[in-house]
Amino acid sequence: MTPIVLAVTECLCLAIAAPAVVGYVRWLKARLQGRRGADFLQPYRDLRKTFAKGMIIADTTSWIFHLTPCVVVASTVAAAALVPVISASQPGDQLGDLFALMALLILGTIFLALGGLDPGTAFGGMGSSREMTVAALTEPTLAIAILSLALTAGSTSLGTITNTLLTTPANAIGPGHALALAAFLIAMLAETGRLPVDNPATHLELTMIHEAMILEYSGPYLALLEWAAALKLTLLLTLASNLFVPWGIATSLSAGALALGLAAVLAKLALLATLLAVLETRVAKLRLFRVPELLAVSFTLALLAATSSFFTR
Amino acid sequence: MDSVLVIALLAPPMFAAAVAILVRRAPVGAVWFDAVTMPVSACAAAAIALRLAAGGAPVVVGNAWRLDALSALLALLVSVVATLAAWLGPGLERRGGVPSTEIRQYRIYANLFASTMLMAVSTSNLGVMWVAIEATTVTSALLIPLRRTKPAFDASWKYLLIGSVGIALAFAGTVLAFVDYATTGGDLELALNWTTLRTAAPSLHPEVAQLAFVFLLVGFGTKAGLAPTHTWLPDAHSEAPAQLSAVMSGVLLAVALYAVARWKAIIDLAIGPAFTDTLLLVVGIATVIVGSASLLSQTYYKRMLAYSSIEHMGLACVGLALGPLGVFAALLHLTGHALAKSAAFLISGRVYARYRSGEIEAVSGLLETAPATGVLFATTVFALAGLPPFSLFLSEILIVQAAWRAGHPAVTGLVLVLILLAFASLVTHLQRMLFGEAGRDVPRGERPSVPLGLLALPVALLAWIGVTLPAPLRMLLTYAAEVVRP
Amino acid sequence: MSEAALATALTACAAGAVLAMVWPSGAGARRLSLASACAGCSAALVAAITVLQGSLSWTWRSEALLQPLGGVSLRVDPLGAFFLLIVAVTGAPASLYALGYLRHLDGQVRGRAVHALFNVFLAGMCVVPLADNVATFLFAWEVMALSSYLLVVSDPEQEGAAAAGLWYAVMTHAGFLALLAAFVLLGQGGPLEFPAMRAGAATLPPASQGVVVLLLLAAFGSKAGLVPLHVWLPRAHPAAPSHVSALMSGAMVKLGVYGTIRVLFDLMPPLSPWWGGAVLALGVATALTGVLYSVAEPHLKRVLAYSTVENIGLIFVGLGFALLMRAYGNGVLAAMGLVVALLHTLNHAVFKTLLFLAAGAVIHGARTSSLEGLGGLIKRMPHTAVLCLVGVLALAAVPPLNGFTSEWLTFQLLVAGARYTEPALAIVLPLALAAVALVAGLAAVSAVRLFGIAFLALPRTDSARDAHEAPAIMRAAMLLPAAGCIVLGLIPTLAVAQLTAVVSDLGLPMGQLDTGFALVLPLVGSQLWPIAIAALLGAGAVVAAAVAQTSRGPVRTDTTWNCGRIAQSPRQEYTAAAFAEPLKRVFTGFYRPTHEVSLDVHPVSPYFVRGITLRADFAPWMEQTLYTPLIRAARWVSGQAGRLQTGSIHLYLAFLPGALLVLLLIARWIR
Amino acid sequence: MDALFSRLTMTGASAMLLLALVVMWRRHVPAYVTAFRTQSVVLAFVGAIVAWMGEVPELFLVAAIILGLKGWIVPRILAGMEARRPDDRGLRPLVNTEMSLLISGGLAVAAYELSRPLTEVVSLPTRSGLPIALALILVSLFIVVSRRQVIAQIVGFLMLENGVALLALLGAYGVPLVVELGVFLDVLLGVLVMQALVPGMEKTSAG
Repeated sequence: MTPIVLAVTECLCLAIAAPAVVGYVRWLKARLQGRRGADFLQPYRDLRKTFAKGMIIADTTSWIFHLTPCVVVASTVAAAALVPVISASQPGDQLGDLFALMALLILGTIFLALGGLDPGTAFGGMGSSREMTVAALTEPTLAIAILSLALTAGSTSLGTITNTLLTTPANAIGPGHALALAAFLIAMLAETGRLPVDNPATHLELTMIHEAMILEYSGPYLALLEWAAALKLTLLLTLASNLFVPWGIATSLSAGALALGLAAVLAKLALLATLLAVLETRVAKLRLFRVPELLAVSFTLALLAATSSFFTR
Repeated sequence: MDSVLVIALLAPPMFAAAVAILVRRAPVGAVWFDAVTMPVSACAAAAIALRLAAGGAPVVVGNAWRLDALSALLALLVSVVATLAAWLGPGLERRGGVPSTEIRQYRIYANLFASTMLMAVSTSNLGVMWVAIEATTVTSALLIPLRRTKPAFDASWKYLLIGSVGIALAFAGTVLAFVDYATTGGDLELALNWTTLRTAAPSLHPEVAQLAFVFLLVGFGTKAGLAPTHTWLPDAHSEAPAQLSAVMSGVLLAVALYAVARWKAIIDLAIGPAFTDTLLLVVGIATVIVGSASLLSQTYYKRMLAYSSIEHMGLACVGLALGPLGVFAALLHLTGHALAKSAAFLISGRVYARYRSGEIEAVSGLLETAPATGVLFATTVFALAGLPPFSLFLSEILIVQAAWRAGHPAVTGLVLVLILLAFASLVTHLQRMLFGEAGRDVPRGERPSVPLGLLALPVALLAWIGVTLPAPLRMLLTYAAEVVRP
Repeated sequence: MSEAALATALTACAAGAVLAMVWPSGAGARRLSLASACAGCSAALVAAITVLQGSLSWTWRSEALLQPLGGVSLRVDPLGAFFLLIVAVTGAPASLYALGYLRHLDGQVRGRAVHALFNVFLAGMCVVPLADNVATFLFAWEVMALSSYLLVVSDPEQEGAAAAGLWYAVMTHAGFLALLAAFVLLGQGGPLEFPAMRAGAATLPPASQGVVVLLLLAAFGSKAGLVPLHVWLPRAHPAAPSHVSALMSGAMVKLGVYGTIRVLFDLMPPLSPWWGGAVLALGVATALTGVLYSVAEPHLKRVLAYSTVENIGLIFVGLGFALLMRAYGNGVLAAMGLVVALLHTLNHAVFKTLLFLAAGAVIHGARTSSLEGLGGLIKRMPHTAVLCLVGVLALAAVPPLNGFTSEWLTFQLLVAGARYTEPALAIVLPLALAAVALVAGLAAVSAVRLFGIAFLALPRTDSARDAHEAPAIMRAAMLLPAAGCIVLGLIPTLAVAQLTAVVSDLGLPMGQLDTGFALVLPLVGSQLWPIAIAALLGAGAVVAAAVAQTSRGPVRTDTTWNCGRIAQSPRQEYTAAAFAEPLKRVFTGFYRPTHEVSLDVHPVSPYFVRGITLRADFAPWMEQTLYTPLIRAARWVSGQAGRLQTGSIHLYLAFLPGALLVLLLIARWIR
Repeated sequence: MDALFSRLTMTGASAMLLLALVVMWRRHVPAYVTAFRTQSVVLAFVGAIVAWMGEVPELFLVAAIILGLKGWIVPRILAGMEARRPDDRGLRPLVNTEMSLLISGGLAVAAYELSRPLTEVVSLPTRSGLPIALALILVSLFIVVSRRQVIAQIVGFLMLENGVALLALLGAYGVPLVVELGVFLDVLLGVLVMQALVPGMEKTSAG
C-alpha cells in the first residue's frame, strides 16, 4: 500500500512543482538577460487566472478540440507516474518502462497536433506539422539513449536502471554514460520545445511550434495545456537526473531517506533548470530545417554511447 | 470391332467433305450433316481412348491402321476440336450473312483437313503419316484466304511454300531412316510400319539415325511451329478464319509434334535418348524464347494468340526432351493447349465480328460491349498463361519439375523467366482489350446463345482436367508417354 | 470439430461464390453471398481457435485432385491455424461491410462477379495456410492471386486500375514462379510434400540452400511487399474496392509472412546468420521506405498501402531477428522474435482492416480519395471518425491500442538482442532499433496527417462538404476490428498465449511471457500492463475534463481567431502536402522531389503575376532504377525477336537451311 | 553388271544435279520449267533403270507415274501459270549467279560430308549416287530460298521432291509403293493449290 501512496504522492509532487520549474527557468533567464523578471511563482498566478477565464471555442472545431487538453494532461500524468522521483523502488515499473513512457509522450504530442489541426487555421497546421516532425526525428535518439542505459542496467525498467546504477556506480564512469546523458538532454530540448528547437517565449507565429498549435485555446483548456507542458518539462528533467545521476534517491521507505530523496531531487532539478536557462540565454533558435542536424548530433552521441557500452561490458 | 472403330473415326469427316462437294445448292444441309457427323468421329476417338486408357490393346486394322495410346490421345484432341469448329463454323448462325460458296468451301476443306489429321495420327505407317501431314498443308492452305484478301493470300502462300519445303525435308529424313532400315535387311514392304521399325530400331546405324532425325526435326518442326522455322505461323493463324485458326493452332501443331515424338521414340531406341533430347531442348528453348519474346510487341490479337502457340509448342518440345515425367507433362500440355487455344481463337472470331478489327488497340471495353465473350476470352487467356484451375497450370509446373529432375538448372530458370515474360505480355494485351472506352459504333450487349455455351465447354473441360485430371485421361497420358519414352 | 468447421468454411465460401452468380435478384445475390462469406469466416475462426486452444493438428489428403502433382494435402497445425485466424478476423468484417458498401452494384453483373470472386479469394486464403504439399500450396496461392487480381481490376473506371492490375499480376506471377523454383529446388527431385522436404532439407547443399532462400524471399517478399518488390502494393490497394483492400492488406499480404515462416522456420534447418541479417536489413529498409512514402502520399488509400509496407517491414524485422537467433542457437530469443512478428501480424491485420474499411467509407461518403480534397468529415461522418481515430491511434502505436504492444515488444526484442548476443551482431542491432524508432515516430506523423487532414477542420471541396455517413451495416462492420484493436491493446496476453503454442510447435521453446493482464519479459526485466495504463489515462482524462468543467468562466463559440485573420476559409488550411513538407526537406535524398513552378503573368509586365502553379512530385527512383531497365530489356528482347518476322518469305525460307545447318553442327558436336 | 548399274544411276543423278544448277544461271522462267521437266524425265529414267537392274518391277509403275506427273502434267500446270502472269524476267535473284554457283558447290561438298555415314552403311550398287541426291536436296533448298519468282520457288520445291525421290531410289530402291503414291498425290495437290493461290496474290497486289 505504501508504495502506491508514495507513487501518487510523487506524481502529485511533480504536478505541483511543474509550474515552479518553469517559473524558475523564466526568472533565471530574465536575470541573465539583465531583466528583473517575475518570481518563480508567476506561472501559478497565470494558471489560476487562465482557469478562471471564460473560453472561446472556434466554430470550426469538433470534439477533438475538447478532447485534446484532457488527453494531453492524462498522457503526461501517466508518463509522470512512471518516473521515479523520490524513491527508487516504485510501482510505476509495473505499468511500463522507458519505451512506454516514450509512447505516452507521443500520445500527448499526437493529440496536441490534432488539436492544432482541428480549427483549420494555417498556424495550427503549421505547428502540428513541425511538432510531429521534430517528435518523429527525436524518437531514434531517445530509443538509442534508452538502449545504452538498458545495456548497462540490463533492463529498460526505470526502477531497475536507477537501482543498478546505485549498486554499481562504476557504470557511470566512462564515456558511455556521459554521452547518453548529453544525447538525452538534447532530445529532451526538442521534446519539450525549448531553445534552440522552439522558442517558448516567442510571439512570432511563423517561428512557433508548440505555441502555434494551441493558438485557438483559451481559458481552462489553455491552462491545462500550459500546465501539461510544464509537467512534461519537469518530468523529463527529473528523469534525466534520476536515471543518469540517481544518487540521493531514497532506496528505503524511511522518512529520513525520503526527505533526503526529496532534497536531492530538488537540488538536481534546480541544477538542470539553471543549465537550461543558461543554455537558452546563450543560443539562438535554429531554423526549423537545421533542427535535424541538431538531432543528428544527438543521435550520433547516443549511438556512440550505446557502442561504448558494448566495449565496457 | 477395330475396323468399325477406325471407320467411325476416319469416315465421318470424309463423308461430310464429300457431301459438301456434292451438295451445291443447299449448303445448309451439308453444314448440318457436318455438325452431326463430326461428333461421331469424336465418339469413336473417345471409345478408342477409353479402351486404351483401360490398358487395352492398340486398335489395329491390318497393316494400315494402328492406334496406340499416343495416337488415341491425338485423335481425341483432333476430333474434339474439329467438332467444336464444325459446330461454330460458318453456316450455322441464324443470321450468318456468309456467302454460300464460302460456307461450302469451308465445309469441304475443313473436313478434308480434319480427316488428313486423323489419318496422320491413326496410320501405322510413318511414311503415310508423312503423306497425311503434307496433305494437311494442302487442305488447310486453301482455307486461309477464305475471305479473299491480299494479306490472306500472302499468308497462305508463305504457309504453303514454307510448310511444303519443310515437310519435304522431313520426307528426306524419313527416306534416310528408311534407307538405313533397308540396310539392316528387313522386310521392305512393311519397312515404315511403326511396329516393324521399332523392332528393327536397335540395329539402325547411329550416324545415319542422327542425320535422319535432324532432317525430321527441322521438317516436322516447321509444321509444329518450332523456331526458327515458325515464321509462317503468325501470318497464317492471324489471317485464317477463326475456326480454322482454332484447329490449326489447337491440333495441327500438336499433330506435327506428334510426328516428331514418334520418330524420337524410334531414334532413341537406336542411339539412346541423349541425342534427341539435346536437339529437342535446343529447339524447344529457342522456340519458347521466340514465342514469349515476340508476344510483348504484338498489335493484333490473333497474332498474339499465334505467338502464344509458338511458346507453348516450345514448352511441349522442351518437355519431350526431359525424360518420362517431361513427356507426360508435354502431352498434358498439348492437351490443355489444344482446348485452350482453340477456344481462344474461336472467341477471337466473335471479338472480330463485333469490332471489325483485328488490332488490340481497336478493341477496348470488351467487357462492357460483350461481357460473356470478354469473360470467356479472358478465361482462355488466363488458361494459356498457366493459371489455375486450368490444366496448363499443372503441365507447366510438371515441365519445370521435370527440367530440374533431368539436371538442367539453366533450362529450369530460363523457362521460368520466359513464362513470366509471356504472362506479362498476355496480361498487358488482354487488359487493353477488356477495359477502356469502346467506340460508339460498336454494338453493345449480348444475350445468352448456343455458341457461347459451346465455347464455355472447352473452358469447363480445361478446369475439370486441371483440378481432377480424370483417371482415364491420366492413364491415357501415361501410356502415351510410355510410347514416346518407355 | 475443427475439421467440420473448416469444411463448413470452405463450403460456405463455395456456396457464396455460386449464389452470387445464380441467385435471381441482384440484392439477394449480394446478401446471400456475403452472408455466406461471413459465415465461412466465422467457421474458419472457430476452426482456428479450436486448433490453437487444443494445439491439435490433423491432416487430410485427396489423391483425386491435382493428381499429377501429388494430390491435395491439408494439415492444420498451430501456425497454419493462426494465419487462418488472421484471414477470418479480416474476412468477417470485410464481408459484413461489403453488404452495405456494394449496394450500388446490385443491378450489375459486375456486382455478382465481385461477390463471387470475393468468396473465391477468401477460400483461397483459407487453404494456403493449411496446405501440406507444394501442389496444394501453389494452387491455393494462385487462386488467391488470380481472384485478387480480378478484384483489383473489377472497377475499370477507377483511375489507374488497369495499370495497377498489370503491376500486381506481373509481380505476383513472378513471385509464383520464384516460389515454384524454390520448391522444386527444396524438393531435391523427391516428392514435393512438406513432410518430405522437412526431412530432407538438412541435406540440401549450402549453395542451393542460398538460392532457395533468395527465391523464397523474392516469392514471399513480392506478396508481402518487401522493398523493392512492394511497387504493386500502393497501386493495387487503391484500385480495389475497399473491403478487398482490407482483405488484401490485412490477410493476403500476411500470407507472404506465413510462407516465409513456414519455409524458413519449419521446413528448413537453421540458416547461416547472414540470412537472418539480410532479412532484418530488408525489414528495416521496407519499414523505412513504407513509412516515408506513407507520410508524403496524398491519396488516402495509398497512405494506408504504404503503411502496410511499413508494417510488413516491422514484421520482417522480427522474423529476421528470429532467424538470426535461430542461427546462433538462441532458441528463447528466436521464439520471442517470432512471437513478436506474429503478434504484429495479427495487430496490423486488425487495425489495417479497420482503416481500409474506414477509408472506403470516406471515399463512399465524400466521393474523393485525395486527402487534399477532404476535411471536416468528423462532423459529417461522426461514427466513422471515431472508429477511424481508433485505427489511426493503433497505427501510430500509442498506448493503449494494439499497435503499441507489438511495437513495444519489437523494441524489447532488439534491446534483448543487443544485450544477449555476441558483439559483432550486437553492434548492428542498435541501428535497427534506431530505425524502428524512427519508423514509429514517422508512423505517428502519418497517422496525425491522415486523420487531421481528412477528418478535422473545414471541408476542402464541395464533395467533402456534402459527405454523408456510411450505412449502419458498414459502421457495424468497422466496429468489429475497432473492438479488436482495443481488446488486443488492453489484453495482449490473449494473443500472446496462443502464440507461445505456435512457436513451441515450431520447435522453439518459449519462456514464460504471459501472466494475467501484463506482459512480463523476464529476459529484460521489463513489463507492460496496458490495462492499467489505460485506466490511468482514463482517470487522468476524466479528472482533466472535470477540472475544465468546474471553471466558472463563460463558454462561447465564435469565429476562429487565427491570429486575427478574418473569414476563415478552407483555403487557409494546412494541406496534406504542406504537412509533410518538413519531412520532405529532411529526407530530400530519399524523396528526390521534383518541383515545377509555372507563372502566369499579365501580358503588360512580368511583374503582374496572375497565377502560380506548383507541381510537386517525387521521382519514383526505385521503379526507375530497378523496373524501368527490366521493362526496357523486355521491350528490347521483344523488338529483337520481331526482327525475325520481317515478312520476307526469303528470309523465312532461309531459316530452313539455316536451322538444318545449325542442328547438323550441334549433332556433330554432341556426337 | 553392278558397275554398269552404278555408272548409269550415277550419270542420271549427276544430270539431275546439273539441271538444278541450270536454274542458278538462267533468269528466264520458262527455262526453269524446262529444266524441271527434263530433270523429272531423268528421274523417271533412273527409276526405270533401278527397276530393271535392281529387279524391282513395281518401280516401273513409279517411273511411269513420275514421267506422267512430273514430266508432263506438272510442267504443263507451271507453264500455264507462267503464261497467265505478268512478265517478271526483270526480277533479279537475291543472290547473284556467281555467288549462287559457288554456294551450290559448297553445298555439294557439304552433301558429300553429310552422306559419308550413309554411303558407309548402304551396300547397294547405287550407293555412289547418294551424295549427289543429298546435294540435289540442298541445292534445291537453296533455289527455293534465293529465287524471287514464284514459279522458280515452286520449281525449287519440286526439285527438292525429286531429290528426295532420288535418295529413296538410290538408297533403298524406293520407298513402299503406298507411300510413293501418297507422295505423288501430295505433289499434284500441292501444285494445284499453289496454282490456285498465286492469282490471288497477284491480282490483289496489282489492284
